[in-house]
Amino acid sequence: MEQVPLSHVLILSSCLFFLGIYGFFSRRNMITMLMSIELILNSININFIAFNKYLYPHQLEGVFFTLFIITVAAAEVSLAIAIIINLYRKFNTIDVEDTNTMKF
Amino acid sequence: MSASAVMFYILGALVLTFGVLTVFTRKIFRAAVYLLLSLIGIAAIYIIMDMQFIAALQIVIYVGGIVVLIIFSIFLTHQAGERLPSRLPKHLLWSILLSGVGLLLATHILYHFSYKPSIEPAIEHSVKNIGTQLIDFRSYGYVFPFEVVSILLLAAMVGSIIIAMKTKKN
Amino acid sequence: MNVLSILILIPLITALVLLMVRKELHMKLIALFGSIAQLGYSVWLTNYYINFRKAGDTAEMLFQTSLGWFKPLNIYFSTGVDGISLTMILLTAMVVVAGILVSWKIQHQVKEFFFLIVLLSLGAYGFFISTDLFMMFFFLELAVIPKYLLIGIWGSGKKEYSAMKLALMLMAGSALVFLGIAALYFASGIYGGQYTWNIHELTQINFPMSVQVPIYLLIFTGFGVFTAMFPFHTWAPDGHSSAPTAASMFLAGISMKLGGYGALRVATYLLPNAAQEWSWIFIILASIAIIYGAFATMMQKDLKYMNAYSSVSHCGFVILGIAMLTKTAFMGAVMQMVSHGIMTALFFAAIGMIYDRAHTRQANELGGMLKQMPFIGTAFIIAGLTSLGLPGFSGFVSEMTVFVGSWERTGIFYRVATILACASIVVTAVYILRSVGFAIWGTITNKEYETLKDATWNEKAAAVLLIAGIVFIGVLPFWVVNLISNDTITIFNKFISVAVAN
Amino acid sequence: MSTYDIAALLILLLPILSFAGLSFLGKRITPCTAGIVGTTVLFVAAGLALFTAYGYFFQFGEVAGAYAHHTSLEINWLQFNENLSINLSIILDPISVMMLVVITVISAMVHLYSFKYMHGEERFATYYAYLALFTFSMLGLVVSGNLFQMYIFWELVGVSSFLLIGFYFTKPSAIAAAKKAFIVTRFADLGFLLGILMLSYGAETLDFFVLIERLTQPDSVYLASFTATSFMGLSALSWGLLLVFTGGAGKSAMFPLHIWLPDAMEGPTPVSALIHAATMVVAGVYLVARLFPVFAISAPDALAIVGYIGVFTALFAAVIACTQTDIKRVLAYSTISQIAFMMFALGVAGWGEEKAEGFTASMFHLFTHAFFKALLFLGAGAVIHAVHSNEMKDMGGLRKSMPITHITFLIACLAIAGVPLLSGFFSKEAILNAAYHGNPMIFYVALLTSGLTAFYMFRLYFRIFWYKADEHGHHNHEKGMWAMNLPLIILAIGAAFTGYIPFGDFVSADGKPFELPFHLTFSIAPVLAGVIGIGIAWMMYSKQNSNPDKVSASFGRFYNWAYHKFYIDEIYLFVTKKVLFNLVGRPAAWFDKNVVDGMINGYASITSTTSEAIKGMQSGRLQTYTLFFLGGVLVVAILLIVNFI
Repeated sequence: MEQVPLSHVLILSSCLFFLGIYGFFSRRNMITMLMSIELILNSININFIAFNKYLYPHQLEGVFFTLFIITVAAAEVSLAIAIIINLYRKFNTIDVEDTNTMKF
Repeated sequence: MSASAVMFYILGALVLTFGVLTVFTRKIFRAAVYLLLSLIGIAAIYIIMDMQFIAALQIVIYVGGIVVLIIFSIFLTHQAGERLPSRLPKHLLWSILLSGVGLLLATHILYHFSYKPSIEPAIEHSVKNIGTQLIDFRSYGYVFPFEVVSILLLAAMVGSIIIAMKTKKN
Repeated sequence: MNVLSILILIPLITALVLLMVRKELHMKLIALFGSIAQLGYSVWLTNYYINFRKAGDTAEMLFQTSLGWFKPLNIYFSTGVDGISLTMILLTAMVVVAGILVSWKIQHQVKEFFFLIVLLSLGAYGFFISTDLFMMFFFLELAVIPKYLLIGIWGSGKKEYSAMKLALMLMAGSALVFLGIAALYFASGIYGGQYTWNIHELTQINFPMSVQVPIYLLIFTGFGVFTAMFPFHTWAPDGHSSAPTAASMFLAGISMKLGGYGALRVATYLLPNAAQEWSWIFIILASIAIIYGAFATMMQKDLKYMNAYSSVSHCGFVILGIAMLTKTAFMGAVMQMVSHGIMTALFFAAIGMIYDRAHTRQANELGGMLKQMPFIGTAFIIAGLTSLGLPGFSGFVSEMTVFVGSWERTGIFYRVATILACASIVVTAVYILRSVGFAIWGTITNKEYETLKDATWNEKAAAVLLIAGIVFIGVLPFWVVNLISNDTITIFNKFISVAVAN
Repeated sequence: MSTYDIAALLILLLPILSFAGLSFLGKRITPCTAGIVGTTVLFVAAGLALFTAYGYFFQFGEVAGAYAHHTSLEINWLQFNENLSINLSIILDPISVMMLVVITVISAMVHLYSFKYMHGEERFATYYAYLALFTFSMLGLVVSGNLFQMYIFWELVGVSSFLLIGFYFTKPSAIAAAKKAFIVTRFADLGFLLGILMLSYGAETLDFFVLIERLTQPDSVYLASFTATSFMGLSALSWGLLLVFTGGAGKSAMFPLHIWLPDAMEGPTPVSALIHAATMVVAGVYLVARLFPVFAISAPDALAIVGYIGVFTALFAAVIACTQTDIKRVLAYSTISQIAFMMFALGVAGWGEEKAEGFTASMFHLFTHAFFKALLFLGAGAVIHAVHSNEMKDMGGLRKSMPITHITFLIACLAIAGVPLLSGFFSKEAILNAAYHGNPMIFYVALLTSGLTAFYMFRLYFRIFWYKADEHGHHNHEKGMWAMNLPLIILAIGAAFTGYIPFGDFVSADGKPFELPFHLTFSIAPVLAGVIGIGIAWMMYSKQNSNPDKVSASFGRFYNWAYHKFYIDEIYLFVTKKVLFNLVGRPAAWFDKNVVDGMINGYASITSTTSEAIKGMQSGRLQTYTLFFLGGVLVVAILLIVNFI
């Protein structure tokens, strides 16, 4: 593992990050957008772990941040899903294009 | 090149492949499954990096919790086999442009940045160490964020129940 | 306790008490008594002031105080009055009493209505007694916002449009004023060594020409918007026509005077060099406003529009007097402000009374009002005659003073402007007599009008108060002149010293 | 203050108090009381005026062989600057004292006459209040010692005239006439005001006597600087005086500002007698007379213009008077013509004993004219009261049923025609004499005009009292009309005998007594002209016949022009209605609504269009927002990198 340079790990994560970004923009379905967000969060987690491992091995901060991000992600997804279900009841769709009442 | 390095590259390729599939597939259920696989790949990378505890969390929470939740919500809101509608070309163009530019930018920086690792002796990322520091209330202890996050989880749970609850129509 | 603070305290207390009572009659009575108390206090204060002057107090302003308001920016609540501000205060007090009296029949949201009116008057009083530019601006703004609500809520016709137009234009005017005074504040730090908003300190500083000119143009134009100076006058016709009677009276009677007072006290007094060089712009604008406003008035059918345009024309005299920069013209401008304030308030009151009864303001639909409502008809005619400058009423003395003062400026340009201004007295006569002929004289055109009743006690009281003011100034002008002439000379002396310095 | 000063003050105070009382208490007291109060006050004032006149002319007025001006009262009313102030003052000098007498006496007569004439009028008290206001204003005008004070009362006179013409305010024609009178005179007053501004600026005073002194002394610096600048061949002083004269021409109905006077006859007849015949309309003459020394010494060119305008107006109005059929209009044009006589009498005068004869003649004619013209109007009023019409065709043969009116009217006609031994003869002789010596051309026109005067007056007389049998029966219209007849008789006495007053002893340009020249041989021509005029009128109108139509037909188009008053009214209407309203007023209103207001609304619509255009960005679409967000972040990041790395 030590032969893998840090930058490669980071590039992996940033590829994942921008995949998430692309997915977030290109999808109209809220659930798939949520999945894109999960990808983004995971890419961040990889970063934290990688930094912890490569640059600051004497600490555990990266681990903790990952831990908290995962926790928050769990909370976020549960709320997001609740909202999506509620929207589905109201609009009978979960397409973001159709749920645009918050404008002007 | 050691075996773990090879493993890393293989896993990285897998994670990316599944990520791409997640983002590009037109069937939502498949997208969820590809996401699942991608997340498992990430867990494997954690293991390679000697972060067994995180890998375990990844499996338990992401794979076992979040993705399952997503799949449930797909069941609740979709007919099976439904194809997702495609994007408007204008939007696609913008998203490709932005993420492409972002990626290039990030890659550029990452390549040209000189990283300075600390020289202090490493400590083991064992569950024991993690657990000790997590509930430690002295300096560098994480007991306070830990409690806050637990409250946050509780609040999220209650909140999502209330939001998702059927309201009585007048 | 400073004598001037009471001028602010009375309306403030009135407003607060108003908020506490629940019965409509009590609200009206409180507003009325508060305003009458204020009128009484203003009269007393004037007397007190005159006694001080007689005793030989030659300070530029009396009863000066200064309270720190926001010291990091050198903003002080500093007050002081001279004859000019006192006449303005008397005018305000008078118009407020009359305005409250004519609004006696107001139907809905009584509390809010009277609260806003009292708040508006508070702004006006504060403006006139402040000697700190920032506080002046503060009170100026305080007097603008209530108008928006008064027109928007209690108005008639296309009230939202008018309220918005009025508020936005006045806001734009005050934005210009603020730019100007803020620039003056920073310039005072550079050229005077001490950052200050205070008028008395600013007037000691010799600003270079390059600083004075832009500030002068900004401030004068900003206040000009308030005075309905051409071409920034269009808020006036629309605003007046949509406003409830009391608001119209305040708008034309008080609000326009805020502008005139500011243009004299701030723009002209503090920036004499620029005024000397650049006042010709405002002379041109004022001459246009006078003549063109008069001709535009001639074409109006709606009585309120008519009076609003005539206000544009009459306020042109104020601007003209200020811009002519002679001592007599300054005096004329101040007198014209007072005179026009009372006269136009009376005019709007009379028009409002007619409108309340006949439900129309179109001159050609009315007719025979004198026969049906002698009192209101007479009040209308008196207001009209004052407007066209009949001797014995206040309009004459003030206009003549402006004319004589303007004629003191030699040079063909000034002469032409003065002749144009004089010519407006003919056009004024035309439109006033037309409206009197159509609406007040003649036979009753509509059967419904035969049941109309004459003025009630409150309306009579309001009209009599205003007519008394008009006649008082018209018959005893030397009283006003004695009160203000020293102060106009103080302002004028700045120009002499400027001329000497050059 | 001496007794006379107090009397002079009282003359002014009484009417204004009467006005105040009647207008405030008018509704509480009966009309009868109001009338009695108003009339009594005026009679007292007339008595005081006579008393003052006696005092002035025989007790204290004469100083060193000349009548000097005497200041009874002076109040500093409005101080404009160091030099200019309006001092309200009461000045007694020959002409002002004379005017005091004329105004109060005529006004008292009219008050008394109105008591019957206006009987039963709903706004009786108001009428008397207005009359009192007018009397006060007119008195204030004549006693002014200050140009601006004169302007003040000038305006007050105008407005009380306006109120009285419009007294029948439900009648559209009365409203129109009142407006017209006010606006036309207002236009003239603009000239007056500008004239005042010019004169006061040049002489640095508003006081009449100081002003006259400063502008007539040959070595005066004021005069030198004033005459230094000139415009179109006239000096600044002449222009100033001509502007002042414009004001006078407006009030005195000189061509072309005469148009309001005939229409002003819409007012009650006694009002016409007081205001539009005897007093207010001579204010212009009085104004020129006030400034006469300045005119005569320093601006003879301006005075000559006054003379030409005067004589033209005299002829012009006389021609029109010959054709009118409304009796009040005939009298109105006659008034214009007679005032023009006074005006050109001033115009032909010069400075110095003999040359200033025109001044005395003019004042003399003013004095006598007041009596006989008021008498004519009141007589006409009595006729109108009896037949309820203004038109000649409804009259005729009234001499039996209205004997007193008939006799007094005849006396007045003879007086105005210049028949010897009556008052008009003396004053008109004096004017013609002055004209003959001053400007012969004016004299010949004036001679022709006086012939015309005799003709149209007797046309009127015969048409009313002879011509045909009385259609209204033979009962006496004058029964129980003492309130109307008494003033007629008093005025008839005045019209007959005021000519015998040795006027030159009292009134002259420089205050020194002087004998009006009188040559028997000179009188032949004017008297002959008058007799010819009367004779023609007798031939045409003493009996009902077709002569008048034949004569008018023979004049053809000229008659038509004169009948339509030479279309001056139409020209004015064209200028005001068509030109001013359509070409100035309407465009101004349009400009305001569309351009100025459009500018403001334009700003508003630019703002709202812009926000309309960019509000699409607030689309409610989550992805768009994040797209912008991320784009922004990237841009910032790139900027940072470019700049700092």
